[in-house]
Amino acid sequence: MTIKVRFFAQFRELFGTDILTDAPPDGMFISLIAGIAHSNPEGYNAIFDKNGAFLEFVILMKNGKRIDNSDAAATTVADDDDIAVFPPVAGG
Amino acid sequence: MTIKVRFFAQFRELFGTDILTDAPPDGMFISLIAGIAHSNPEGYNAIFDKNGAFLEFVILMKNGKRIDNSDAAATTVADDDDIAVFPPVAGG
Amino acid sequence: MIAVQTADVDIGGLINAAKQRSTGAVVVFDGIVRDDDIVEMELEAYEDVAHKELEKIAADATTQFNLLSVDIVHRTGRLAVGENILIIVVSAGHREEAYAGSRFIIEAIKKGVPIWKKELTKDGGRWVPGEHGHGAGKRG
Amino acid sequence: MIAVQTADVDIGGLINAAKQRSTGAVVVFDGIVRDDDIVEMELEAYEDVAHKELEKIAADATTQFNLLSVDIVHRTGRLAVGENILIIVVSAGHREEAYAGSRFIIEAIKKGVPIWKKELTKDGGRWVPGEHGHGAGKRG
Repeated sequence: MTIKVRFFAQFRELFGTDILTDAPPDGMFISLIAGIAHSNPEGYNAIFDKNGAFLEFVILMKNGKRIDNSDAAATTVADDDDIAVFPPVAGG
Repeated sequence: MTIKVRFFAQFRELFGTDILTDAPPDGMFISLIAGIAHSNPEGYNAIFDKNGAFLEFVILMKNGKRIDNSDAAATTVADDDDIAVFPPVAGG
Repeated sequence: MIAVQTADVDIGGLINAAKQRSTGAVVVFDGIVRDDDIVEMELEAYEDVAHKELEKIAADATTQFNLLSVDIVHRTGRLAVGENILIIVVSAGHREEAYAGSRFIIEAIKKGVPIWKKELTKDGGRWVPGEHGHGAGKRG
Repeated sequence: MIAVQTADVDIGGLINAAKQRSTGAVVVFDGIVRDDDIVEMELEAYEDVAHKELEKIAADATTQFNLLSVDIVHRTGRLAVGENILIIVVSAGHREEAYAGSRFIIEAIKKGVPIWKKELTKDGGRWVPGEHGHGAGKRG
């Protein structure tokens, strides 16, 4: 349980945040998030498209660095990673 | 002595300001200013060109309203007029 | 001063602190909670990352526009109508740089700093959609 | 507040007073005496006309950029390095209007308001040339 997953804004309201979890069996970033999102169908559809890929506008970070959505399917996670998933930013 | 002539900035340093005077014999704006400016050759050349016309950048006002330099030769002055002559503005 | 914080800040104090002998212009942007039929606004930030992004934006603006100083204070938490959300104070030798730098910073913040706003209304709340949102915002 | 005056002004106070319920953005421009090897700066105004021109510029900007409020304070007299020369505070619903209105006002002041600046140096002084000057400025 050493991976921390943070959701923000609408996504936080759907899933909670600061979720401590283990790496999924396949070690993939997308599997980690899909595993959490499956608990909430409305939430799942806010993040994933019908093919199970991340929706274009969803922003993904690993250890404070942005992951391009096109790279997400090939991104792995490991112990102590700090993951964040959030909608388009709206500060200012 | 009911016409007031104000000079500002460099022109104030050359001629003084708040000069009370009478209308010139021909009643013309340009004659009024030339009459004052003749007292100071350096000052005269700061305001008038070789043909005795106002230099292009000199700004002229009568009673708080701008006189276009091309109209200056045809502009008259009368008792109680408030005249101002100044270089390009540089506030802000 | 670069900060993501709940507290407000003294803008006059920031302006005074921004002045150096070569400063000819200070431009301040103050973003304020506007009454769009709301009760309050709630701001949420991914704080570490937001702070780092603000530092980066300040550094980029400083280089690109020759700024002499940059302060950015972005507030979080619940803010009432009329309260300051975001204060940007930039100083430069000349006004062109100060205006351009200020504008660069606010646009960069809107695009890339992980902060979100929820408008709290009598009927609930709505998340302010992000600039690149395709329907992610405006949720009840 | 539109003023041509020797006294300084409390910028924080102007910002607070500018806020209305529909205000989403305040932009402040603060023009400051810069140390271009000068001792002080002396400002001179054709006061009545300058005040009227500032009023007109504020009204034009308000109409053109949908501003909610405009304050302009232009100082005169002797000012030391670091002192405020000109303070412009505009408020609007949105940032685009606030920035554009602020910029419009400063450019209009530079072009059309009868105020002059003399930089006082160790060796005397030099008048700052106006934007349309053809050699009228830079006199010793």
